[in-house]
Amino acid sequence: MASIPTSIHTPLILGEKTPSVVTTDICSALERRPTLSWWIAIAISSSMLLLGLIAVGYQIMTGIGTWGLNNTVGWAFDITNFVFWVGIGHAGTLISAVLFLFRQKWRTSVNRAAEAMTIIAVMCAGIFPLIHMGRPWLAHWMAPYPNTRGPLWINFRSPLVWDFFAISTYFTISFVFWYVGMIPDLATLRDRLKAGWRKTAAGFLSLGWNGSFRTWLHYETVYLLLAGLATPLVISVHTIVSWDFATSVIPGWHTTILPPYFVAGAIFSGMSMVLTLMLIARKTMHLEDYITKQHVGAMCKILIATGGMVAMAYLTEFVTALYSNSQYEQFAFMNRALGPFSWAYWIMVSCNILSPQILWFKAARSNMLVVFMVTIFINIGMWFERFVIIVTSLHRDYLPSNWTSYSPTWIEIATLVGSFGLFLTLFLMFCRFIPVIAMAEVKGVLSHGRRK
Amino acid sequence: MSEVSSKKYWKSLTKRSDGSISLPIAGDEFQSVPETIGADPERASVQPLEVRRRDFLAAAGFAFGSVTLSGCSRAPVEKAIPYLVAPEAIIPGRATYYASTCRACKAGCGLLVKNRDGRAIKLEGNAEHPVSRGGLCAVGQASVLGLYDSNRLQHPLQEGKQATWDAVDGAITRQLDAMRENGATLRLLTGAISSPTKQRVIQEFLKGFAGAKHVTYETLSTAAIQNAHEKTHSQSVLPNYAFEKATVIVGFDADFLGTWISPVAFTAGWAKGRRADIDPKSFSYHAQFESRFSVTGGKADRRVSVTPAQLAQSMNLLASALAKKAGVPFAVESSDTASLDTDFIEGLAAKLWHERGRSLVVCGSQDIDAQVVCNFINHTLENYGTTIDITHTAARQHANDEDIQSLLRELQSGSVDALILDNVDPVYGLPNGQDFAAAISKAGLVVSFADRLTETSEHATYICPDHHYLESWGDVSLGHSFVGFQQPVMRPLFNTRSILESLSKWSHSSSAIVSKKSDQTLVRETWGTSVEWNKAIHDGFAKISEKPATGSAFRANAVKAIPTPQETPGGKLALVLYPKVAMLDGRNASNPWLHEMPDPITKIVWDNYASIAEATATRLGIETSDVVKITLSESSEKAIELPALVQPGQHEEVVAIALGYGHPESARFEKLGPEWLEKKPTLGDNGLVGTNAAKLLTYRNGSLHLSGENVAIEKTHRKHSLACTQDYHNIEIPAALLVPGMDQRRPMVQETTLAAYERDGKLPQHGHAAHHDDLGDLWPKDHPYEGHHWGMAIDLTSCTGCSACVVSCQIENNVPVVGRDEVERKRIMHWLRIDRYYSDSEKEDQPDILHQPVMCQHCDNAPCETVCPVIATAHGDEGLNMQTYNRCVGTRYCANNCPYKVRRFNWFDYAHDDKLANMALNPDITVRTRGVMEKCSFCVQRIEEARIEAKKKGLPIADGDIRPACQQSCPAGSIVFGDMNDPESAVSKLIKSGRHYRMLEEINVKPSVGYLALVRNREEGEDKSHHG
Amino acid sequence: MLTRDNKSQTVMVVLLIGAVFSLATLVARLGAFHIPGNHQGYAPEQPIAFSHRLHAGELLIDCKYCHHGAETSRHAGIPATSVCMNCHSIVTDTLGSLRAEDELAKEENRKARRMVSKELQKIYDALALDEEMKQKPGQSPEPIEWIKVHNLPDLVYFNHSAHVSMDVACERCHGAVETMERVRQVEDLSMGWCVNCHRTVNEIGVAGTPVDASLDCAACHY
Amino acid sequence: MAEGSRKLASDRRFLLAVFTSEDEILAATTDARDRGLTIADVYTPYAVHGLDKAMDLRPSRLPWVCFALGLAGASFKVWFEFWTSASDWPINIGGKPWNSLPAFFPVTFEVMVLFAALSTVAAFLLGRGLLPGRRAKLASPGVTDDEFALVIEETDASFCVDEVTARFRVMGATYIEERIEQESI
Repeated sequence: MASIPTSIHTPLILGEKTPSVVTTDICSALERRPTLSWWIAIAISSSMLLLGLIAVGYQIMTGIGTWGLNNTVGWAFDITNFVFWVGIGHAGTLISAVLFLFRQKWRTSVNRAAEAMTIIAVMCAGIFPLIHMGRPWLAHWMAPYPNTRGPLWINFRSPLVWDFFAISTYFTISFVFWYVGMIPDLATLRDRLKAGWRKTAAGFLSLGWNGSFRTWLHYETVYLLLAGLATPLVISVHTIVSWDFATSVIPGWHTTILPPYFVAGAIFSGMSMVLTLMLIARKTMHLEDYITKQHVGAMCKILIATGGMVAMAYLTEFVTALYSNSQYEQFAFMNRALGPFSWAYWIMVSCNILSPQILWFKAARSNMLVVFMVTIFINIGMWFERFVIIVTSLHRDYLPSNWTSYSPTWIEIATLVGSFGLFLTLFLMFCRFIPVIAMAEVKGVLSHGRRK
Repeated sequence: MSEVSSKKYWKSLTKRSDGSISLPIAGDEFQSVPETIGADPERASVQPLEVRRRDFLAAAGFAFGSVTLSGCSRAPVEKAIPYLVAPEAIIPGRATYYASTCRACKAGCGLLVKNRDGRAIKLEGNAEHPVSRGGLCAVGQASVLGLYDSNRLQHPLQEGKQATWDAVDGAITRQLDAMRENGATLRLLTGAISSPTKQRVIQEFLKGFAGAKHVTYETLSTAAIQNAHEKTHSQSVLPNYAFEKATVIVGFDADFLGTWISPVAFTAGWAKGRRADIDPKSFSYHAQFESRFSVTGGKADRRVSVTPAQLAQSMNLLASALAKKAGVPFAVESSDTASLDTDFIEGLAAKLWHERGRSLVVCGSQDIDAQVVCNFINHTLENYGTTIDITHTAARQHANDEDIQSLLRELQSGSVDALILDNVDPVYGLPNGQDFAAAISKAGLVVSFADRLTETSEHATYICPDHHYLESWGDVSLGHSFVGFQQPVMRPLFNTRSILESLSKWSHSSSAIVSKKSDQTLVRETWGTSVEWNKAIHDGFAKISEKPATGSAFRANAVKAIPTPQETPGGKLALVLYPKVAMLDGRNASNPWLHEMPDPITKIVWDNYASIAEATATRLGIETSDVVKITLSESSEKAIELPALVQPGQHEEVVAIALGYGHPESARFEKLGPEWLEKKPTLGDNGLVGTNAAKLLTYRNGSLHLSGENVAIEKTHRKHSLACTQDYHNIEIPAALLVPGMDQRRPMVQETTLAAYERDGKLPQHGHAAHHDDLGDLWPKDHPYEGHHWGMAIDLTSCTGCSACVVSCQIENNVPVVGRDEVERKRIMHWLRIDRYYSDSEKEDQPDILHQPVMCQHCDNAPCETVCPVIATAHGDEGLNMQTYNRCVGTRYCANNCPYKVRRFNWFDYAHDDKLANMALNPDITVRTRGVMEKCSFCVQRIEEARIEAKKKGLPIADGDIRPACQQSCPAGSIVFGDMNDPESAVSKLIKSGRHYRMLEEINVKPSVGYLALVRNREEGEDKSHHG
Repeated sequence: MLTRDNKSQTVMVVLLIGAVFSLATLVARLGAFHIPGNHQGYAPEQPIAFSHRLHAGELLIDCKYCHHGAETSRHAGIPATSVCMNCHSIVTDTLGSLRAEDELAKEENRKARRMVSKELQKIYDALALDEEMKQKPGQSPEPIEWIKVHNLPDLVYFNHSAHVSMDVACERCHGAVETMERVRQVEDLSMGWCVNCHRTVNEIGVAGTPVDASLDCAACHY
Repeated sequence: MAEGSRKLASDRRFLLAVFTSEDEILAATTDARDRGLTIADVYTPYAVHGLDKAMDLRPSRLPWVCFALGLAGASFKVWFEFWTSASDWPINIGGKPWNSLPAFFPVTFEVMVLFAALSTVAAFLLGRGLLPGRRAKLASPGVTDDEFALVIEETDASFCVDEVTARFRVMGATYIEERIEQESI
């Protein structure tokens, strides 16, 4: 049947696709032998991962002292990386859930990959609270379980406990959301593949899915409920992460603006990372028809919006400090902008506030290279944002006698590199073994076979 | 039983179950081993918090689910080894305290030695002691580690080889016999001796030798004072100074609160005379003229920074001003006084004159001329008999530098037949030490009593190692008609022998039949019935009746003005060598606790350095950590290289260098600190800690001078970073980071002037730091603290920053030493730190210094507790912020959230592999493992002990029963701990003082530690410090 | 010769028996399994087979006669060998065998031979005593290395005197030692066990006397 | 297909019609419903909107599961936090009150979401018999790719296979088959 444009908008998927073409397009990428570029990419990323593993192993064997921390600066790269990755992990759920609730159909092209990115990013994030502990082998003490110590429970007043629950819930829900969304596609894969381990695995994981519409009906409800639950969850998780700082007494941390600031920042950084990855995938996996310039443009607009919120937050902090009439508060922000770590502050400002401004121009939005560069800048800037919040607030707090500096050791740098290695390795694996685009959802937004 | 074993003060050695160190145990009837050895030393060596192997095996065994389980689920066996014969008065697990006398320096402070299970583990001040009055300095505190020093000689040495006492005695007495007969030249070289028994035994020993001479030598000699009194009062005495009686105190380069003569006693007296609101009220005026920034200068109401030349001129000026008032002659050569603040000195003279008989002028110079003028000033002010006592002084020999130089000449000429050396190290300490080393071997017989191989003792034919002072009997003349007694608090660890016993044994020819005398017998013989022996040993001191010493009246004709010292030519700097609070003359170079004690002024550890003024540094293009070459003008050989330090308050024309560094003993710290990839060594390029500055001492006018020479300073291109515990020195935040209208000064340390405080009775308002009596809480008060509520008050007025508390805390709480690199990374582990700030004073180049001891503030609304996920830190029912190490998972969130940053994280497993040094560990305290947070506990072990003892007796805990280690050791009594709920407790009374404030009150964390503001005796306008 | 089928069948049977045996052992040991750190039931063999049943149970010797530190110190203490000698310088064997020898000697009209039990001989050896109870020349006494039964981890501070002086009975923690031939750890000595006792006594007191047993962390951990 | 169908002792007869587009399946299903045929199920590669109305299906009751268990999770957690912090072993933490309700909310919220989400998914999977490793019975091999299959159950004797087949052919069915199945397939 001839395709008739379904709306005055340009179609979401280009190239006159039929459902079977979609299936073939997406699945064939998994069925082909990996390309050379994939092998090169995996070699690099797994080397980075290996470096990180060595660094973490050495640190756990020797002690946290192998990091550049000191008595005043108790957190630096570790928690910066944690917050950075958690932030990255926010876009996936946001794209999936929030855009789903808002019936933004363009999400279908990117949601699978974005969710995968979320899960992988949360895994990367989750490693840091674990390895930043002095005695990570006792991490299970964070969980309230019956014990022979009295029983001695845990401190539910501690933001770290909130964090523990938030991150584990977030990971669980994101994973379930991703998996539930993937069941129909796994069934497609199962029915398409020739006998082999992949077919067996797909068969096992597709839970006997047969496309029954009675199931579809409940499935849609579940998906909607999960989206509805995930949306406040996304907001709560980064809010709770921000409370790690906001509930403390340290000037520069103890700020009520942190929750919205962190949530906006998380969406900002997450979107930017999704774009980075999608642009790479688009190019390398030839998905130009599925990830169109319309998709990229929409995400750029989100970047401008959230970037604006972040800028607003930066400004508000200063105004609040000025207004507070607290010398500690005022100093904390003056020190951020003009103190020894001002370089980090200005990197943050220029990457996060200045660089996205170019996206106001349509020409820039449709130039994939420009967009890609902007997203890279934002990724860097958002890492520095967390570094600035954590390190500059800590290194000069109340008593001048405690003022110190901080510089990372190579072990911390290797750990950061290793977390990127883990992220990229898992993402490349995902690209190889799982349909990167939600076929069942894309089929639902095709103009094929639909009159109105 | 041998004669010693029946005495109660003997305790047995702990025999280590692992057998890794074998301590030679002298043939005693019983080898008693306390029951606790399974537990206590293990605490030191076993990482207590790790999953034990048995646990792992049990878990693994279960997981693999098989028969192996039965074999592996049991513990590695822990042994409990009882005594064979239980000694009376020793109960394993209970500490006993013995009174003794500290011999870590010449001062002779009173000690209470805590002994647990046969080993001394902690030294505390003896509150009843007439001289030290309860305090004990850092050096004294740390001297307990000397007992467990693996560098100690463990047996006598004959030509470098292990020998028996019989062999050594035989060989030495044979040779001495021959010398007695032929009247050989025998030289006995010791430090200045203040022990009457030692003096007596030496006299006894030397009696037999016609050509014998006793030579004394000290780097930090007080000879000039004694010689000056010889000149002016015909009495070679070291006076007793009564700082508490003085209303005006003037110090000329005398660091009497830090290193001079008897700092603990002087600090106690000085602090007693400066009470702004504690009864009895009195507040002395203290002016200090000095060439470097000393602890004493930091506490002065007016500190005058002068060159050594100006110091002499100032003294002359003061003396002539006073002479004018008194109408006595004092001729001063016309000298250039343009560079002096003559108005101030005139005013000072007026103040002194007004308070004559109640004032005190002290001088720390090694120059007799200066000391004579000092005596003249005090005489003119009628201070002799009131604040200065020369009638009942300590019988202390003075070390004349002349003697050691002539001994050197004798040695070089080969005319010395026998050289007997006490624990002195002239090769290290003399500027021409290498000549001494070369000449020693020319003596026929060289015997040393050194407890270790030093640069000097390694040349000895025989080394007869002396006991550590905690293992032996002794006495010390304290002055004021008191004598202090020293008793062994544990059995000697090694096959060593008291010097008293050795000398007494050699006092007679080998053929004479005399009974062997123990050191105890020798001390008893000295005192006979003049002291009540049992009481004296119990107390650690005794009052003796002695006739007041009489000299002639003041001999005015001995007085002449100090000759105008040489001017410092342009481009050169005046050199000032000084002893550091911890290291003194280098005697503590093997003590890691003292190396890691931040210098009270510079906060630098593990190094000495050349302190120069900021202007000088700018002029010469030198920055802190640049290695500079200091060359003594007269000879280019006399040069040393060491890092520079830009020191606020330093005189522009002065370079100050600490003695006591670069000691060969410090080479032992090569491996100190945690091993990891980026570790940097604790030692400098020379393989030692710091650089020995003894080369730059000058022998002039009959004595070794520490200051006054001119040196050239030259920048090299090397750098040596100095590990400092405090990066930012100012209490004011950098002006560049100031928001207009923002208070630049942070109100951590509050200070006021005496005038303002006397008028207002309270502190000036510092913007936000207004008194917040109760800010209130948003939530219900669920924690009323109905029983005790422990708190602490620290008086900043009397705190000198001497750091005795820091070391005391470290010893009491098993705080690890981490080494220079870790300190530089700002990871020092001290639970108690002393914050040091500079603030602008009336003169720009003479900043005030402020010291503030900061430990865990035990906040009632503790931010650290709220954030701990696993309840490793929580609040006790009595207001303690408790840290449970074994629950800690090490997130460091608590440390981040501590506004005072008093929490300390175990970044590594800090080495506890020196098994011998581990014997100094406190068995009541866990040795923390890697990855665990720790902090001040208010010495909860002492609180718990007091509680248990009180419960057993059915009595309440009385005020003063619990004294944390810091309070216990504080010479100034600045730290007071107690129950804030008890209105009668000392701490409650201090809290009511108008000077009381709590740090960062405005953030409402409700700290239990409070501070009493620093008061300086100044007029209001005199103090430029900000008041809001 | 087994055929191939037989072989695999045999292997299967052996494996099955093995599996069943393992499972049975596992189940049997499950009851004895403790979580790591719990040594309830530990009863090591001691160098001398000292019987608490005999001394504390039959002879009714007070615990604190030997473990005298319990009243004054944090450690109850293992008695010094000299404490044993208070009695065992005279009592050198079981009362029964001493009496029997006495009677026999009387019957045979001779001096009673010296009877020394094998276990007590170990004490005399440790003290290097000869038959006359005199120190053997040239031999030095060596302490007896007992095996600790109740081991608390080093991270916990326990004070015997604080408990004994509050009249907490020894049995409360150590069980009925007077019935034990060889001492066994009766309680699990876990933190929860300590804490729950502290909670209970705060409500009901010890032997009717109200007490104030702290639940602060720092009461035991520092 | 077994799910949702009545239990019959005898064999059941089904008519399967395969379509290739969303519009066709919607039309065919609506037509079948209008003509009173018993629609056993429809198999589609994606969730075709409007098909629930075409099939006359009731909305899912899973939101109630979600709500109830979310509420249960939250109540349990808030009680648990209160019990551990204020009742079972009250420990003074930073001077905070025993009942620090505001501080208990974040975890309560997380646990609520966790309970709600997991229980909804579990109820869905169990309710629809979706279990790991279960073999799928496909109406037509292409229903997970691009085929839309309508399955009509022949519930009474009056069912005329030929007529229905013809009708579906007209509506675009590419494949039609009658299947006789045992009690369950």
